[in-house]
Amino acid sequence: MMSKIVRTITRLVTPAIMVFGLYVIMHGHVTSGGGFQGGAVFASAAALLLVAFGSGRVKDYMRIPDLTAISASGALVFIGAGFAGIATTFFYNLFVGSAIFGHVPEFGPAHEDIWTGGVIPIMNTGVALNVVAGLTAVMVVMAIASNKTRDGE
Amino acid sequence: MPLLAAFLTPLVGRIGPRVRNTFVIVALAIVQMLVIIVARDVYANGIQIYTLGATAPSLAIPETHMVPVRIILEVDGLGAFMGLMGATVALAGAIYSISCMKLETGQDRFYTLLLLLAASMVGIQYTGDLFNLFVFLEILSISGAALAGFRTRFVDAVEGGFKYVIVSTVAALLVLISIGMFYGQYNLLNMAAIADAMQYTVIDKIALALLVVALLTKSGAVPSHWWVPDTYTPAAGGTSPIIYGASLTCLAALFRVVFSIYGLKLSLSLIGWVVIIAGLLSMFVGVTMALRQTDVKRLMTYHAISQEGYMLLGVGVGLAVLGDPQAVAAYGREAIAGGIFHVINNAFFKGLLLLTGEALFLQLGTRDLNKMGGMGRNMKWTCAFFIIGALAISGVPPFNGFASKLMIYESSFQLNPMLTIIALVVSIMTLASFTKVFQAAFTGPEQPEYAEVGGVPLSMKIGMGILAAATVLFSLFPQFVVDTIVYPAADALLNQTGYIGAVMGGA
Amino acid sequence: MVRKVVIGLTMVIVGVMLFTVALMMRPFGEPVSIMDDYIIENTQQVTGANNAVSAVVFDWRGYDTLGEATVLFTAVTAVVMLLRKRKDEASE
Amino acid sequence: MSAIVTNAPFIGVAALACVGLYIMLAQRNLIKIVMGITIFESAVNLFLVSLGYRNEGIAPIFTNATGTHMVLPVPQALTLTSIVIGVATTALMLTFIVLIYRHTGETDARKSRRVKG
Repeated sequence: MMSKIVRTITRLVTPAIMVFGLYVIMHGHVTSGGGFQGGAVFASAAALLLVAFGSGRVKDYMRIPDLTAISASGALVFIGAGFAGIATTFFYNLFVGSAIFGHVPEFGPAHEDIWTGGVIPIMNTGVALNVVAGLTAVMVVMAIASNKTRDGE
Repeated sequence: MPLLAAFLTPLVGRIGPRVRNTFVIVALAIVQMLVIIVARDVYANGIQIYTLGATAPSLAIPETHMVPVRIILEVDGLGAFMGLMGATVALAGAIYSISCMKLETGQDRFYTLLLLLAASMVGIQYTGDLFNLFVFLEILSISGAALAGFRTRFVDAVEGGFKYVIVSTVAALLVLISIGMFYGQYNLLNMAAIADAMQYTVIDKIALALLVVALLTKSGAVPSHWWVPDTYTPAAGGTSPIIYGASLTCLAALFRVVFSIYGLKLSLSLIGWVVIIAGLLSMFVGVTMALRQTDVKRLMTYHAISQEGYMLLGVGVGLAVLGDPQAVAAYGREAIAGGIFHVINNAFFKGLLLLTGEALFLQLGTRDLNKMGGMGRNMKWTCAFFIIGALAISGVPPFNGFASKLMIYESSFQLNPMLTIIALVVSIMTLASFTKVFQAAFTGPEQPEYAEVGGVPLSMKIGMGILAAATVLFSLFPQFVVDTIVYPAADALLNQTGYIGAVMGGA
Repeated sequence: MVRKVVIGLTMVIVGVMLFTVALMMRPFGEPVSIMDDYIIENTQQVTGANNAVSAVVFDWRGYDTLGEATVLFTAVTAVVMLLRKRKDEASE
Repeated sequence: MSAIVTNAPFIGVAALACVGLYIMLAQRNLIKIVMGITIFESAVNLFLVSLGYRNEGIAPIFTNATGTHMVLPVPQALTLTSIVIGVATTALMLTFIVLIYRHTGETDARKSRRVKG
C-alpha cells in the first residue's frame, strides 16, 4: 500500500491506460501496435494497481484460475482463427474479401480503414486476451509469493 | 493433410487445463496415432511439406518469387522418426504419472505442461523454419524446466529447474544470434532455402560454431554436461524420461542443422571429429561418474550422458566421411543409422530405467542404493522391467541396444579402431554399474523397514510396460525396424539435395 | 582461479566471434531483402492489413506467433504451478 | 576501417552482448545472473532489429505512408516474438529464484548451487 498521492493518481490514470491499451489492440492491423503490445500496455495498468494497492487487495478481484482460463481461451481464439482456414491451409487468411474485416486496401499508402486485415484483428484480440491475462496472472502470483517470502522470514 | 498432428498438439495443450487425466491420455494417444500416420506417409512418399497460410499446402514458394516467404513445415525421415520417439515416450510418461502424481497439488498445470512439452518435441522435428525451431526450443525449455522443478518442496528440484532454464535460455539465445546471422546475410529463414543459398562465409562458420555449442549444451553432451544430473534426478514422476526425450530432440535438431543446412559445404572431417570427441568424452565421463554414484536416479542420468556419447560417435563418424561417397556407402551410412537407431532405443530403455528408478524412489522414499535391498520380492514387475532395461542398455546380445551398438562398432572400427575399443570398454562398465544397482536394490537381504512396501500401481506398470514392450519389440525384430524406419531417417540426413529440393523445387 | 581463466577464455572466444561477425556483416542499412520486398509489395493485397508488421506476425508467420503465444501460456502455467500453495503449506 | 564506421550498430550490439555475457559468467548473485541474461537478450533483439534497417526507410505501415521505401518488417516481427519469449523466460527464472530464496534464504550462487554456470 503506497501513499495517498500514489493511490489517487493510480485511480485517475488506470482507466486511461486501459483505454489506450484497447486502442492499440483494436488498431493493431492499421497503425503500429497489435495484440502483444496492447496487451502489455493493458497489463501495465494491472501492474500499477498492484504497486499502488498491494497484492492483498488486488488478488481479491483478480483470481488466478480465472486469469489462466482467460489466457487459455485467448490462445484458443487465436488457434481457432488459424483453424478457420484449414479448408485451404492452416492459417490461411480466410476473411480477406469477405464481409467481416474484409476490405482490401489498394497497394501503397492507404488511409485508415478499420474493416481490413481479414483474420488478423480476430487473432489480435485472441493474443491480447492471452497476454493481458497471462502477464497479470504472473505479476499477481509473484507479488503474492514474494510478500509471503518476506513475511515468512 | 499429413501434418495435422503438429497442429493438433498445441491445440490439445490449450484445452488441457480444464479437462483431466483421461483427456490427456486420449490426446496423447491421438497424437501418437497422427504421428504414426505422418511417419507412414513420409516413408511411403518421401519428404512432405506443408506451407502454412498459403493458398495451397504444396505451394512453398509464392508465384513470381524465388524464395519461400511463409513458414513451411517439412517432415523427412528423421523428423518423422523423432516425432515417433517423442510421442511414444510422452505417452508412457503421462500414463506413468497418473498414479504417482496423486499426492501432489497443481496437477492440472502439470499435465498442461506435459502436453506442451510433447507438442514442442514434435514441433521441433516437423518444422522447416529456423526461427520456428527457436520458438519451439523455448517452449521445450520452459515446460521442461517447470516440470523438473515441479516438486517445489525439494530444494534440489528447484535448483535443477533453475539450472535447466538458465542453460537453455543461453543456448536458445545463441541459436537466435546465429539465426540473425543467417537472416542478415541471406534474408531467409527457411532451412532448405538457407542451405540452398549457403556460401559458407566466415559468418556462417561462426554461426555453425554457436549452433553446435548451443545444441550440444542443450542435449547434455560432455563439455557442458554438468546440468543434466541435477535436473533429471529430482524431476517429478514420469517426466524425467520425457525431459530426456527432449534432450534427444535437441540432439536431432543438431543433426538437422549440421546435415541439412551445412551438409557438404562443411569442412567435414573437422566437425565430424569434434562431434566424435564430444561423443567419446561423454561416454567415458558419463560412465565413470555413474560408477561412483549411490543415488539410483543420478546414476542412471550419468548413464544417459554416456549413451548420448554413442549417438554422437555414430553420427560423428558418418559426418566425418560425408564428403567421400565411397566411405559413406561402405560404413558412413551404417554409422549414422546406428547412431539414430541408438537414439530411439535409448529413449525407450533409458526412459524405462528412469521410470523404474522413480518407482523405487516413490515406494521406498529414498534414492540411496545403500539403503535399499531385497526389493525383487516386493516389486516383481519393476524388477522385471529393470532387468530388460539394464540388459538393453549394456548392449547384451539379444536386445536392441546390442543391435544399434553393433552398427556403431562396426562402422567406427573402419574409421579408427581406437573408437571401437573405447566404446566397448564403456559398454562393459555400463553393465558392471547396472549389476551393482541390481544387486543393491533388488536382491540381497530384505530390509526390515521396507517389508510392507507393495508393488507399484497399475498405471505406472502400464507406463513402464509400454516402453518395455517397445524395447522388446525392437529387440526381436531389429532388422525389420532398421530397414523400415532407421535407414530412411539416416538417408534423410544424407540426402541434403532432396531436403532442399522439396522446398525450392527441382534444385 | 580456474574459474577466472575459464571466464576469460570464454569471453575472449565469444567476443572475437561477435566482433568478427559485426565487422564482416554486410553494411548496416543496406539489407538483402528478397523475402521482405515480397512481403512489402504483397501485404495489402494478400492480407488486407495496413500494418506490415502485424501482417507478418499474424499472417505470413502465423505459426511462429502461435508458438509465441504458447510460450507465454507455458510460462504463465509454469509460474502459477511453481508458486502454488502446497498441501503441507495449506494445512499450516 | 570503413566497416567500423558503417557497422557501428552491429559493433555496439556485440559490445552489449559481451557485457551481458560477462555479467552472466562472473556474478554470483542469482538475480544478477538473470540480469546478465536479460542484457544479452536485449543485445540479440537489437541485432535483429538493426538487421532490418534500411537507410532512410519508414515504418512498414501503409496507413498515411508516403512511399514504399520501408524498413524490413520481418525482423520486427521476429523481435516482437523474441521479446515475448524473453519475458516468459525471465518470469520463470525469477520464479525459481523466489523458490530458491524460500528454501535457503540466499540468492547467492555459492551457497545455493553446487555447480556454477
